[in-house]
Amino acid sequence: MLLQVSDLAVNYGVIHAVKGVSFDVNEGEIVSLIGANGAGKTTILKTISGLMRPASGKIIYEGKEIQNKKSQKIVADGISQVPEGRHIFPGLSVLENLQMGAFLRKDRDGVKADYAMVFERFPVLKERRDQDAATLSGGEQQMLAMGRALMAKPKLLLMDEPSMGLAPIFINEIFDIIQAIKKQGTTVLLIEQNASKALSIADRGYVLSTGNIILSGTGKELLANDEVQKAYLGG
Amino acid sequence: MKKNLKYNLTWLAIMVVGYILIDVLELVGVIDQFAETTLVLIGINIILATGLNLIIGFSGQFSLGHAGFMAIGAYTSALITQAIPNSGGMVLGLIAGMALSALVALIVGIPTLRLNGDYLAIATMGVAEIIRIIMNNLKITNGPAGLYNIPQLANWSVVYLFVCLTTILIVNFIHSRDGRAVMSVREDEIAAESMGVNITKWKVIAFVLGAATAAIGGALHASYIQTIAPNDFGIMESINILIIVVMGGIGSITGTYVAAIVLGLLDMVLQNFGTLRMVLYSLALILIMVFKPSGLLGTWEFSVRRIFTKLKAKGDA
Amino acid sequence: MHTVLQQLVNGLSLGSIYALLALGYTMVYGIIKLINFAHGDIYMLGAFWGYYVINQWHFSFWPALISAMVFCALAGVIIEYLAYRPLRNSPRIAALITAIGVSFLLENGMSYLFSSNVRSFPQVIAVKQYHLGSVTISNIQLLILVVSIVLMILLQLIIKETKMGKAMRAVSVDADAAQLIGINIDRTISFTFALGSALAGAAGVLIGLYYNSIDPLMGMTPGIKAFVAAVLGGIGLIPGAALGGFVIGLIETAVQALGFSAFKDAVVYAVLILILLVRPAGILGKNVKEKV
Amino acid sequence: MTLLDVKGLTKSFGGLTAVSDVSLHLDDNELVALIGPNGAGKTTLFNLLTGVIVPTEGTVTLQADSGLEVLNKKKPYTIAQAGLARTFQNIRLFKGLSVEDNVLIAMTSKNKEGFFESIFRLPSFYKKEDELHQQVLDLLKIFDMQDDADKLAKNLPYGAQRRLEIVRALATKPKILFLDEPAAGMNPEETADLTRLIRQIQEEFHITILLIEHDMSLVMNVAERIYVLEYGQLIAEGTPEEVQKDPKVIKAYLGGEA
Amino acid sequence: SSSATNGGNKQSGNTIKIGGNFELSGAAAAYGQAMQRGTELAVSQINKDGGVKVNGKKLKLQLVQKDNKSDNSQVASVASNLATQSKVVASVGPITSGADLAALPNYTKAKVPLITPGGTQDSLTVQKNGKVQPYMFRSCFEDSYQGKALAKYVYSNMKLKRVAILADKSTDYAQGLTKAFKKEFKGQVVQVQYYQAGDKDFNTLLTKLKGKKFDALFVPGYYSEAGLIVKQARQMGITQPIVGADGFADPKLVQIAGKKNASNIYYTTHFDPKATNNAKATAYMKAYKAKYNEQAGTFDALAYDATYMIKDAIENEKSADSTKIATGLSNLKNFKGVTGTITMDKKHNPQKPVIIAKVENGEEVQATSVK
Ligand SMILES: Nc1ncnc2c1ncn2[C@@H]1O[C@H](COP(=O)(O)OP(=O)(O)OP(=O)(O)O)[C@@H](O)[C@H]1O
Ligand SMILES: Nc1ncnc2c1ncn2[C@@H]1O[C@H](COP(=O)(O)OP(=O)(O)OP(=O)(O)O)[C@@H](O)[C@H]1O
Ligand SMILES: CC(C)C[C@H](N)C(=O)O
Ligand SMILES: [Mg+2]
Ligand SMILES: [Mg+2]
Repeated sequence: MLLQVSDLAVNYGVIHAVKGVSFDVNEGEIVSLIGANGAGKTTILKTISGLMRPASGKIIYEGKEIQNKKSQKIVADGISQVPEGRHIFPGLSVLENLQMGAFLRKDRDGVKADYAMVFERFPVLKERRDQDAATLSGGEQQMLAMGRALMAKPKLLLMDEPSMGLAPIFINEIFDIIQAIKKQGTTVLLIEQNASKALSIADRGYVLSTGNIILSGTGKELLANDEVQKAYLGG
Repeated sequence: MKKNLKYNLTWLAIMVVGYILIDVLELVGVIDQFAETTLVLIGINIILATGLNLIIGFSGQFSLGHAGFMAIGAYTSALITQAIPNSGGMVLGLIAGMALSALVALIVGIPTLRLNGDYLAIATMGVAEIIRIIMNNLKITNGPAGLYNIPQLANWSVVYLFVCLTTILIVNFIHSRDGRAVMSVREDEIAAESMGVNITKWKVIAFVLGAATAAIGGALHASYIQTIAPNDFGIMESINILIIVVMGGIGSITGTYVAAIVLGLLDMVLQNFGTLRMVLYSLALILIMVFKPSGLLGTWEFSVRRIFTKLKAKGDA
Repeated sequence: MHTVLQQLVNGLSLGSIYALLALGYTMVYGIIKLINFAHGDIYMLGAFWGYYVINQWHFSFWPALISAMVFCALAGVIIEYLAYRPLRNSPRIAALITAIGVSFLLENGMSYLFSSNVRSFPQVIAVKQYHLGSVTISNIQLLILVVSIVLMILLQLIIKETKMGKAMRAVSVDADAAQLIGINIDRTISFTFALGSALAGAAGVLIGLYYNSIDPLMGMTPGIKAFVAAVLGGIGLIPGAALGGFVIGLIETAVQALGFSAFKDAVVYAVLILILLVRPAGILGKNVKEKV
Repeated sequence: MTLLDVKGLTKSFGGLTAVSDVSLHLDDNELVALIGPNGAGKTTLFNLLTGVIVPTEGTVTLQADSGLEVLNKKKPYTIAQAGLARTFQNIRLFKGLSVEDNVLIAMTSKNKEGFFESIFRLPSFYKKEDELHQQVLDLLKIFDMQDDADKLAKNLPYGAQRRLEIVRALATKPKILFLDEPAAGMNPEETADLTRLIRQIQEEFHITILLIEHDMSLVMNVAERIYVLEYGQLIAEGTPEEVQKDPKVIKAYLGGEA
Repeated sequence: SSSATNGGNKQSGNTIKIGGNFELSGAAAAYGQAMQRGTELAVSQINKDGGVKVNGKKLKLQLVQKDNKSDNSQVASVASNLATQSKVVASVGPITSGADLAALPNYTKAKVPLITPGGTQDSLTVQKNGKVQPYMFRSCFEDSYQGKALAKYVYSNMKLKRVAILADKSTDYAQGLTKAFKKEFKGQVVQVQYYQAGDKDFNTLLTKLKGKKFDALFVPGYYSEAGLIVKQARQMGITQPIVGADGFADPKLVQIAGKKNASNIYYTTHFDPKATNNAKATAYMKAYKAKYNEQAGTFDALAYDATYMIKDAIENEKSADSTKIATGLSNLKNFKGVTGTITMDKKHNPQKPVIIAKVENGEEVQATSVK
């Protein structure tokens, strides 16, 4: 087991955003978390990355507790994130943003190879290489955020709604890319509003509702589930 | 309609009772000359800070030049009251001071208010310094020595009256179409403009209004202290007013009152600490900001309406 | 003609002092968008440190300079830790007020401990005047000029080329995202303060030596001038700070040389405002319009 | 009747032509969608039409009550006052203000409260305020938000914030409403609600709507006409059926299945 | 509605309370702190010597001091605090003219005399209608007095005809001196240049002056800038005499300028331990050095004298009531102070000899008393 979250609770002041959530992610899997707006998905990812401290519960990564570690330590251990709302670095060029992604890496050759990999995956970024990232279109920024996270060469990649705002043709591509990332050996924890797509590529999935996990199963099981169909797939 | 009348009457009552209270305390000797001085200085600071709060807290424009407009009000009214040393002169001086200050604010506001954040802060600071340097070099302002023997036409009741008037002016402005337009500029200029709000116009209006009230504060200061000099209106004076605004809570007029009173009392007490005075003051300042970064009251506002609603809710229950 | 040249030299050497101070100002601003009002007072601390170690411990120039840099770096880091770090997620204006509080504290604390008297800075380097044709320049003026230029280049290299420099830029634009790629924000900010304050410390010793007069309030006016210089050049930009400093030095000199010395500061501010109206983000600043 | 006529609109950023020679028209009470790949220039086009950025070339004319009105090169607030309202791709509410104030601000230019009237709190002030308050509540009710009137905008859930953006735009009493990805971040159920709502607005307020959206379930459901943009140029125009079949559109935007 | 209309503050109990309205923080703190030291020294010496004699009884002085932050609002507030809460019978300070003007209304209301050690502005002691301010006194020269004396000395004694002026534009002190000097000086003022208090770099102005022909440079201003001006002027090769007023009269002038540069300097001053046989001044300097471990300067000495002037007034009037002290101060005659033998004139300005000191290589080499 690569990541194990148990009884995690997180608060924003008096708001209990996550109330005792447990789930796990095995090495090499794509695990998908789905749930309505405000269910607490983003909060969970922030807590795993060390941007927030849990009120209670444990996060165990590679056998070690990380819930009290600093974020830079967690990144160094191999967890990287494509945050909601992209959070690319405005004022820095596309290339510089990618460089920043490799901030902690020391293997120069590896980094070079990875630029090539990212540019190949997202040709637009290559075209816009020297453009100020702030002026990219919404979709372009999303690609840059993914590229930057990949530059860290993570073992576990956390993705928060990567398909938001993307053109249909690209949504398919994004999910292809996620699968490709998995094939390369990176484990993915995926949050999506586009539940049908997410579940169709996920090995397993969890359904979150107002801070609690209410359902779990393999991607296929959940896709077929009536409740999920009704609430999240518009069926 | 009746409800509104009730709220307004309550406000009026609060003001009148406040006045009578101070008057009585003065008569029985609880408020002596020193306490009165303290009250007046607090009052003047309230006037200055509510005006600055309108500019910084409500329109979101970071102005560091309040002392400049205060200076214009102070000098204009001092010159006029020296020539006409009666209450008529005082009124004339106030009106002229406000008008001149508003005019200058209009002239500098239209070009500079396009600047953002700290760039605006430094530009307004520059404007205030230019005003101060001009006062320092003009004949009519008597150069660095400044003006003295200014007739003391402002006593505490005049200051009290103007505290009430400026507060009413600013609070009523804020809670109207104009005030909302001004606040939309603070929240998001692009969105405001896309909703049909002429942001330049509203920024300038808030700036001019704030400058006019600064002139009131300056005029009262000149009249009460009876002497003014260019150095009274330097960057530090602007900063002192800024401190009141931020410490009270940006965007809270009640907070401005509280901070002005707290700092006024602090000033009163710290006089006795000699050289340590400013050391203690700065420590207090740092501690308050570290522990209450959004100011003493945040954006909380005292509201008669809310109290009535609460009372009513209790009565109903 | 020779007075013009001499005035140019005067302007440049005055400008190099503003530039030296503006560098540290702009660095701190660049990373946490804080107008560090206390920067000028750190410079004062540096001057007093130099005064003390030269008089009491008989340090010579370089040890005094370097120890002042170290001392101020420490002071900067401690101040950041105690006074600014708790406000990191608060409105910027709250941090500004705290910075003003720190500035008051340093000024008045020093004045309380050591009185507000002006004192003369020990002359560890004998002043030498060089006469190049009709132009006179002193060894200390040259020293300041060279030090500011070297420091400016060094800083630019740090920011552009080193990892820490990159981290500084990342933190300055999006602290959350910086954390997500493994940047230690606290350390980066501490480093920035250390660097900025060390610069102020160096300036304190150099300027103390140059003018030979120090007092607890000495940081106030230059602090504000440095702020103006930083803004004029484009705040947050190292070359901007240097440029702004030199421009102000030259303007002041020109105004005085033309006989309007009473309006020296007024002209500086007027030029500042005019430049901002044409270039709202300073001379070198990029006016990035927000993408909607 | 053509309400808005756009001719040869072009915008370049340095070397990049984000919108290139776009001509289109919007008719009265029409619901049109604008689609295209990421970075095609859709948002830029909205920005050009609403004055947030100034076009390099081209004209925009509005059929106003007083005749034709040229809009390009005008300030955003004048354009808004002329009857063009919008929402933003990245939500831009007045976050620190209440929901009611958000809507009231949009009424500023139509609100005739005078300075002295409000400073002195004349009776007419209260009358106007009460009327406005009622109008706001009526608007909010349509979106089922009347209970949120006193909440701060930033405390609303994401979906509600998107709806508030639409309410706010409607409060300017527009002739044309531009919606930039209103369904982004919504789940399918919420998107379905939104679809109904958009139709309702179009009918109830009798306005023209131009909509950017990547969610085809929404677009194909509501749009009467669709423009397709790629690399800043219009590559197709037509009914949803026509566009869906257009090979160029499929290749550039829709992809295999859609 | 005031409690002090009955005729000022009466002395009561076994002590006499005098107020200190001091600039201990803020821009004028250096002067205010000097004033504080001089006053404290005087009070402690008076008390050590038994106190002030009133009606045969020796009463101790009690100094109630408050910081006014060098801020005029606070100056006024401190004045009313001292006058109405502490009920002091006289006040030393504030030290700057502007602050004196801000403090005066409250002292006048309470009928408490204020004596300033440094407020030199001419008009300080007169009301608008030309009458003297009943409660305002000073122990220092007024600006015109020194300006005139200096102008005469430069023209008649030094025989210099062409003077350049480099004046502090931001203080009324310097402006007053400039005005008086220009009015009195019979030679030619070739040029006037201005600086601001707080400036450190005078190279530009001096470069400009260097090109002009002049016999002496007059610098109306205080030692903190004047010291720098002397230094930079000498380094630049301006060798003409530099003259100034009592703003120069502080050991820090030489320290800042550097001994070697501080040559050919002339200034007006109040007291001069070296050249005259003023035993008082010498004793004062010793006592000051012993107490504070630094050299005395003008402002502490003036404050010291101000305190003793109050003592004198009380003893002459045989009463420590505030109104009596005011009378005593206005009648002061031949008061032997550290800063000279003082007689108060009708306008409450002290009449005392002006001394012109000359400095060479950082040492005072000569002092002449002029009228
Ligand atoms: N900074 C904050 N302060 C207070 N409450 C917050 C904050 N951020 C999130 N919340 C609240 O916490 C809850 C969970 O939010 P979170 O962002 O984790 O939801 P989510 O599942 O990611 O939703 P979405 O699908 O909209 O992204 C929500 O009720 C939200 O309002
Ligand atoms: N201010 C600007 N400076 C430079 N380039 C810009 C600027 N604004 C937009 N662009 C570029 O113009 C192109 C169009 O951007 P736009 O935001 O209009 O795309 P879009 O069609 O809305 O895409 P999306 O669907 O991803 O939101 C993009 O390539 C973007 O990088
Ligand atoms: C102490 C001095 C700076 C006071 C100055 N002489 C004045 O008149 O204000
Ligand atoms: Mg989320
Ligand atoms: Mg877009």
